[in-house]
Amino acid sequence: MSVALQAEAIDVAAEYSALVGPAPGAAVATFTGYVRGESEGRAVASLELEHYPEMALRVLEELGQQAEARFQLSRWRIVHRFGQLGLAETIVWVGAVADHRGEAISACEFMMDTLKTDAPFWKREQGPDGGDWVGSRESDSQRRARWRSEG
Amino acid sequence: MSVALQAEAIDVAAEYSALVGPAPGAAVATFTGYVRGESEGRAVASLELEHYPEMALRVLEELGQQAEARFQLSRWRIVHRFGQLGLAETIVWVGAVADHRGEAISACEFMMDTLKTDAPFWKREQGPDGGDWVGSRESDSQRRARWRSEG
Amino acid sequence: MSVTIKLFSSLREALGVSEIEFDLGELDGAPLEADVAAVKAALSKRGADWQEALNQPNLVHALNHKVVYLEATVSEGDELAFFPPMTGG
Amino acid sequence: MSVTIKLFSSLREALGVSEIEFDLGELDGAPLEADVAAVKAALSKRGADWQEALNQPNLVHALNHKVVYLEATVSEGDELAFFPPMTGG
Repeated sequence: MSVALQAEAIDVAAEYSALVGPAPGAAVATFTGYVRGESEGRAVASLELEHYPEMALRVLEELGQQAEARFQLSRWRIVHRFGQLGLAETIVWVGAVADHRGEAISACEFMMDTLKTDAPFWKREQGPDGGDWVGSRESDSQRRARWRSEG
Repeated sequence: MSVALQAEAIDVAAEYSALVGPAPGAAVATFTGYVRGESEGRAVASLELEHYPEMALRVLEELGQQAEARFQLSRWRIVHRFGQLGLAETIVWVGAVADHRGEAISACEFMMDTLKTDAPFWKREQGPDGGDWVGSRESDSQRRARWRSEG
Repeated sequence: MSVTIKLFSSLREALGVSEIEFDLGELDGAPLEADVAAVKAALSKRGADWQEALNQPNLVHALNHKVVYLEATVSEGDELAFFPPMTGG
Repeated sequence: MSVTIKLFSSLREALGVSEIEFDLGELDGAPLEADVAAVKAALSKRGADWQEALNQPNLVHALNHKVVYLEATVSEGDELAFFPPMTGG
């Protein structure tokens, strides 16, 4: 039931244990995003993640609370990194616990789709040809919009 | 890219590490199912999982291969337990790695929805009032059917 | 001409057996092959408990580890399983 | 009558500044409140670089850590941020 913004790599195993706790719910879904070595055909060597700390915290906490209410979650957690990230490093981790698998899985998808477009982070990719800010993607906006029209 | 059928509890952290490997893909989704203390209003103290080993292995391997082709997975893993399971113990774990989050998450949901109705396991719940075989659920059949009509 | 019959879950419990051998020679005309329906019909004659267990709604039949329809062909050496709907996961 | 203006990502880079104070008294009539559009218009007059940065398509404005429309009311002590579409996750 919490959000972490951190410069350090995400310890996925520790996050999972903390989320599930000693008395796990029936259904636990997680999603982890990693830095890719390639982005729209260009090689990527590292990623810089700028963020707006106070707003990011507020947006992600509200997002978790929305997911909790919408999908009847018993527990949830969102961890997002900022700063300099190397290739194949973790970027984001979300986890959701519910009584039923559909809710846990949908909650992860909802949290990811929403934070991509609504949480104030900006990616700058560094490659052999220099660096550039990552543009927003129409596909991300479309995925975000689905959650407004569905149930 | 493999299936395990095992009597022992699932080591979720070890499964995650093995799935992701040293060079993770961009998007990793996982689902874990646990024994619930309650089932349709009745208290559950433990679960017995009977299975048909040769067929379970075949069905789950084919399921992983289908998920790989359908969702362009770079890696996947399905672990299912059998035998006597205590309260709050792991029952099943699935993991999927893809280039995009939608595929990784959908692959987990597809694998879970399909194995619930197509993999030869049978649950018997033990409670204070004795034990009984778990009936199949119409909602599970409906979730399974979605994947036949979609995409 | 023997086929291995496997029974699981409530069927296994009701019949008190998990595996038997079935001789296709028991069928009318002692054929080399038969469909699942014919084997099921022959097994159903073994008693009221078999009749009830094998004629429950939603019975599933798997031939050599694959779910099949009643029309599937069973041959010597095959493994034919009967069980109620699956409830894993 | 000061409002904190924050700039992020490509806007911060283009303008070479991440935070400034803006005095609502700079606006016509020195109002106690103004909408986001009025503040944005006043900042756009600070030079060609401001004009371009603040009038890019898809500019996002957040008032006190919440995305708002141009009609939202800005008061003393508020924090108003401008940035391009978000690309986290």
